[in-house]
Amino acid sequence: MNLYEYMGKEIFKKYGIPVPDGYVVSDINEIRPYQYPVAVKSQILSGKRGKSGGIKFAKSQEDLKEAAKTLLGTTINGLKVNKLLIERMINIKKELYLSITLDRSSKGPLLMASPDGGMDIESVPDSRIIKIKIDPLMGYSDYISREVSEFLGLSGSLKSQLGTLIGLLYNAFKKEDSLLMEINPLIIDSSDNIIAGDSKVIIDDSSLYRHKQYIFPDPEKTELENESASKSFTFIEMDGDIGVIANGAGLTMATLDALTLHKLRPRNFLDLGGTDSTDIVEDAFSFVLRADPKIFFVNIFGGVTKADTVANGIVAAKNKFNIKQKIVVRLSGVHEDEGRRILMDNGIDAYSNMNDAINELVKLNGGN
Amino acid sequence: MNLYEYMGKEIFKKYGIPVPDGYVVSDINEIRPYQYPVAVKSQILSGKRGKSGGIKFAKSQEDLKEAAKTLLGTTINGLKVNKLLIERMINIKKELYLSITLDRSSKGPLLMASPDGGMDIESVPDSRIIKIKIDPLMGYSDYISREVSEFLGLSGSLKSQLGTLIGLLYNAFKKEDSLLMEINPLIIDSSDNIIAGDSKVIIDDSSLYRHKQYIFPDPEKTELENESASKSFTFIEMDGDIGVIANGAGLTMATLDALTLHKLRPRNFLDLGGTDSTDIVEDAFSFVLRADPKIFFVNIFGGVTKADTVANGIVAAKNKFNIKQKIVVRLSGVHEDEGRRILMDNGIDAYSNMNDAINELVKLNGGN
Amino acid sequence: MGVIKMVLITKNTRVIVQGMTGHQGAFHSGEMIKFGTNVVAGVSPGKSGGTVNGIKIYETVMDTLELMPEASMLAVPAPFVRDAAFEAIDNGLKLIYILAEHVPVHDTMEIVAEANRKGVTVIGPNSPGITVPGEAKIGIMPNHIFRKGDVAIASRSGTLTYEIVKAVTDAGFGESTVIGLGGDPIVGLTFLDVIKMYNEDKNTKRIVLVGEIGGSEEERAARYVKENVKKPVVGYITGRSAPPGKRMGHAGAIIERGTGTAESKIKAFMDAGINVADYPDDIPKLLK
Amino acid sequence: MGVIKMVLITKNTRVIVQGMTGHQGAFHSGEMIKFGTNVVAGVSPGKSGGTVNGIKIYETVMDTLELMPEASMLAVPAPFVRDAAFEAIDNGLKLIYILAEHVPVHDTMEIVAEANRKGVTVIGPNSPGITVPGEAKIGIMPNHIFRKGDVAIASRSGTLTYEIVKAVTDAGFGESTVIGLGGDPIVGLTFLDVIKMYNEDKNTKRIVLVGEIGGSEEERAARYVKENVKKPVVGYITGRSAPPGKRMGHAGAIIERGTGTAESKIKAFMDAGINVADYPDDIPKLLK
Repeated sequence: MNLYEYMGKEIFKKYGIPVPDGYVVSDINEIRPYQYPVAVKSQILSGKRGKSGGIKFAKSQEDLKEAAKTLLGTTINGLKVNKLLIERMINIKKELYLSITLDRSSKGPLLMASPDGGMDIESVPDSRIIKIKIDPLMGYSDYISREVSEFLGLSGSLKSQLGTLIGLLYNAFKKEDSLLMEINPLIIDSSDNIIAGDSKVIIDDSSLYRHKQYIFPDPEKTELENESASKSFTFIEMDGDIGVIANGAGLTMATLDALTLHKLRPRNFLDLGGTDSTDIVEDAFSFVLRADPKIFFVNIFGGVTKADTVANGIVAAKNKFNIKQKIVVRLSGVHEDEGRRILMDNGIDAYSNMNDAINELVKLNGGN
Repeated sequence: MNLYEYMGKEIFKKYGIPVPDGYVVSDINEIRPYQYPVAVKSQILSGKRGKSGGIKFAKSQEDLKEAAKTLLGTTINGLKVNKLLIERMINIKKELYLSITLDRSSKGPLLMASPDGGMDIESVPDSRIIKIKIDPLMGYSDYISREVSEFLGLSGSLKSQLGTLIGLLYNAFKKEDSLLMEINPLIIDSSDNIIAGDSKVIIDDSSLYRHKQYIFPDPEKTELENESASKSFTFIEMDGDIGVIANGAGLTMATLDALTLHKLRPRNFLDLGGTDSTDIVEDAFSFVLRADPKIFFVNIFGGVTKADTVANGIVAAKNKFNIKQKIVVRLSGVHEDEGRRILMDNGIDAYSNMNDAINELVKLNGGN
Repeated sequence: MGVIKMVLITKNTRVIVQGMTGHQGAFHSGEMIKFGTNVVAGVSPGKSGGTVNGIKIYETVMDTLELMPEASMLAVPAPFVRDAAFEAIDNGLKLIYILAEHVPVHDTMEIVAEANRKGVTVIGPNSPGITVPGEAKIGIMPNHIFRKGDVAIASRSGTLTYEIVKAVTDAGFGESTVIGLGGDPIVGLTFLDVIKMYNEDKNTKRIVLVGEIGGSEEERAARYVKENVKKPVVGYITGRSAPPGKRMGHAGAIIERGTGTAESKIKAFMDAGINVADYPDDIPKLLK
Repeated sequence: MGVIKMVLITKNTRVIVQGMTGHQGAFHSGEMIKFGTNVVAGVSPGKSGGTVNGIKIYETVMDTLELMPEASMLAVPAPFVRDAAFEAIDNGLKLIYILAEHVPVHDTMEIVAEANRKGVTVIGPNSPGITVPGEAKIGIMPNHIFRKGDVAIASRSGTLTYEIVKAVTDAGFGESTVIGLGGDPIVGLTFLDVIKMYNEDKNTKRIVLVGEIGGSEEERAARYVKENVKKPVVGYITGRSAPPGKRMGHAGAIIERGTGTAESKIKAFMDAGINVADYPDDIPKLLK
């Protein structure tokens, strides 16, 4: 789960990391007397909102109302602006970069910092970025901050502020089951205070059962996708026209790859998962149907999910939802013969070979 | 630092471990209306206060006042009763034993539990005690409690209560820098609630800089010993008559051993530590002098603490405090010749060999 | 005839199943026993005493120690995986297979760190397990798709692995060892660990690597193959058509620096002389 | 002539001193250099840039890595020991000596657990260190009491160790290695570890063990001596006259079950054929 800047900053505050004074509005009437100037920041999950005009500045309440009117409800980088974060302006002396993220290769947290913070951190060369692996059992200890401060060239009060801040950030990263806590820019202001200028926080979806406060519709997902979150299958919308239902993330992905290599455009990714129930197959069909595909393609390798169960689910869904689209099915694995027989009895063709099924899809799609 | 039962129970409460309802009084006037019957428990650091009459029971406020009058101010097992813990009585169904302690050989926490809790746990055979080593980096995890519950024969609600309790106790053990958290008896009451019937908690003295709330005069120490806590040397009173000043815990202990083997009785243990200052030597003399020894014995092996520094300290102390007792000195190591010269110039004999010095002490003590 | 060394498990490996009384534990342990796995005990806290598939259920892993278990299958739900894994590690088991998906990544990190410290091999989480045809399997791969042979397969997928195993078997080959590494961002065994084992395994003559987008394990394994592996290797990468995934902020970009894409992985495979299949069904043809 | 293996350190061992600009760090690193120790760097956060005893001071251990340090002396106050030790371990140093007394035991437990996991040797805390005459010393033992020889000494004390070393030297012997294990309840190296090293050390012909009341490490070492050591061993135990110490509740009694006393240790030594001295000064006589 990607969190908005303001939510990330709420977490920072909770753990004691300094953030600018500010408040959030979702309506122009929520604007209240404040100390100006302020920054007016669109709360969207996009990396380049500054360049796209998503951040404005206001010197007075009138200015602010004007800016809020312009931003609220507009679409920036394809994302609707529903909330603004209004923050007191900071006199920036220097911008640093700081993050803790999950590092797949070292299998633990990775701390990264650079003296070249700000918008273009990705183009900063590796030699200007310090990377420190943190052992998950050993955890954070102060020497790590000293290594960072030295690399950044900080000393005195700045060094001790950064030390405290990194300790708090690691604590937050661990306690909140985070995959990423990124502060870019990490600001040194004109009074030599270190403040988190922005936040990019990702919480591990698998951990949400112990962080229920982060369970809400994911703004990066479509309505259908969010609705599917309560289901046992995984559903992602795409912009093609072949509705796909497969089992296993790898096989589903391989199915999309094969379609694409044949110049067919999938409408969605739907991985049934490892269940064996006709209901779930029906449910999957109802979801894909709402995405209105041109053709259905069901690609099943029967293991725990048995081929005949899927066949029964397809037949039930076809009848229940009165599906008019052509349904191409490929069944292999456990109970495949029985599954194909069930489908044939109900007027649905079934292939045992994936390539054959895809050739049929190519034909139905008008040939390539 | 050994904590009184009531202090240990305050820690238990803070971490969520159930303890009986109760309150502490140090004066009979602090007794207030309460639900009877109650147990009246003398707050002394002694293992056998029950057998020695330190625990009484009261059915009414009159009873309680009577018991408090009897107990407060008396001496039990050599310890003065300054406080009473008054606790609502519990209907005991079963008494268990549970502790987490530091295990020197595995170099980590050791959890121990027994179904045979109560007063005589030390005579319970090892086969009735489960011992589980906890890895300090891995920490506590629930399976440990399941192993304990199975050994104790607990199931259902008792098992889950114990699981929670052990998790909390480990948390307290770690967070409070404890060397021991012992609950004996751990009570199962008639409604199948698990409650800590007693507490025995030791906090690591070396950790007190981060647990300042536990810095107070140690009731197990004499007044002089507690006063010495602010000093850089280590001072322990004993019941003999040879005042000992040595450097290094091992050498000081070896000095006491040698005296004892010669049937001399040390008045104290005083380890100067690893400093090199005449002031500290003077200070040490002033402490030992207050314990009024018959003879002083100074046993120094000069390293960081140089022999001539000690010699100067001895001379200064002798003059400053007008010490009348005989001072026998043994000096060896760094600057020993200079040290002996300084002493000789001031009329104090000094030996280079420990055995020679002790023989002199034997002679002064009237021979054996 | 000397003792033949297999990859990680043999038919003699003494296996326990934590969570054996659950739906998955009961079903898959039954399949494992049919496959020849030496399942010696089940562990299900609060449900001990009875039997499942004729195997006795114990309260704790500690209670099974007299049976000298060597490996454990964790068939417990994701929230209980950390505790079950620590129980297995602390009680001295040397191979731990984690079935569950959706294990919190911080839990996995701690399990893997602890396992490395104690010399314990972890397969998974979110993995179909390991199968050594003719010997044993620990996991959930369907029994009937295997035939003993000389093709070793390592894959980050589940169902797709079965698909490929079946294709390999149907084409007249057989498998020496098949390991599903698991689909999570952090898993115990990775391609590099497994390619080394396969390279040294006397029973393996050919190797199949089934990778997917994300991370750089395929790239690392490819470097190893290039420098050390003489056996023929066939590769397949899923996710060529995937839209760019959720980015891990700037940090993700800084770490990956262009690795992690299907293109990067396919290129790394090709550079290492690995034959790359376009479709799963093409893999058997490339095995020669 | 081949390379002679020493116990833990040689004159070539590259040593850094964490906390070198402090009073103890500056004084003892100077003494170490005089003794022949190859001190390559000092580390003092916030005080880097200058030199102490002609050795450059760095900000972090990481900064010293180009000098390929192998061992670190921690001359930092007790509250900073955990962090300094983790810094040394995380940066790959393989021997860590901890001078400070009053290190919280929970910190020591974590340091020792982490060190074991990474194959790092820890001496201390609350230890005078290690001295190998003719080679190097890491620690605070006075230089002038040593002479190169064949007596190896292990002790839980500080000053008493110097006393005994001097007595051994004055009696015409010399020392191969002297290790102060440290006086805290939990320390890194223990008697058992050290007796094994001494038993295998070609330069050691005689061994002295200086124990004290508390714990059961002397008893464990005695069992090892009985079964494995042919070299003559002399023992000394302090604390015979000590009043019973603070008891660790019932738990302490259950763990110790009678070990830990001076009597128990002396008996264990005697059972193992170790010659036990009544006074420190008697030790040289018993060395024959």
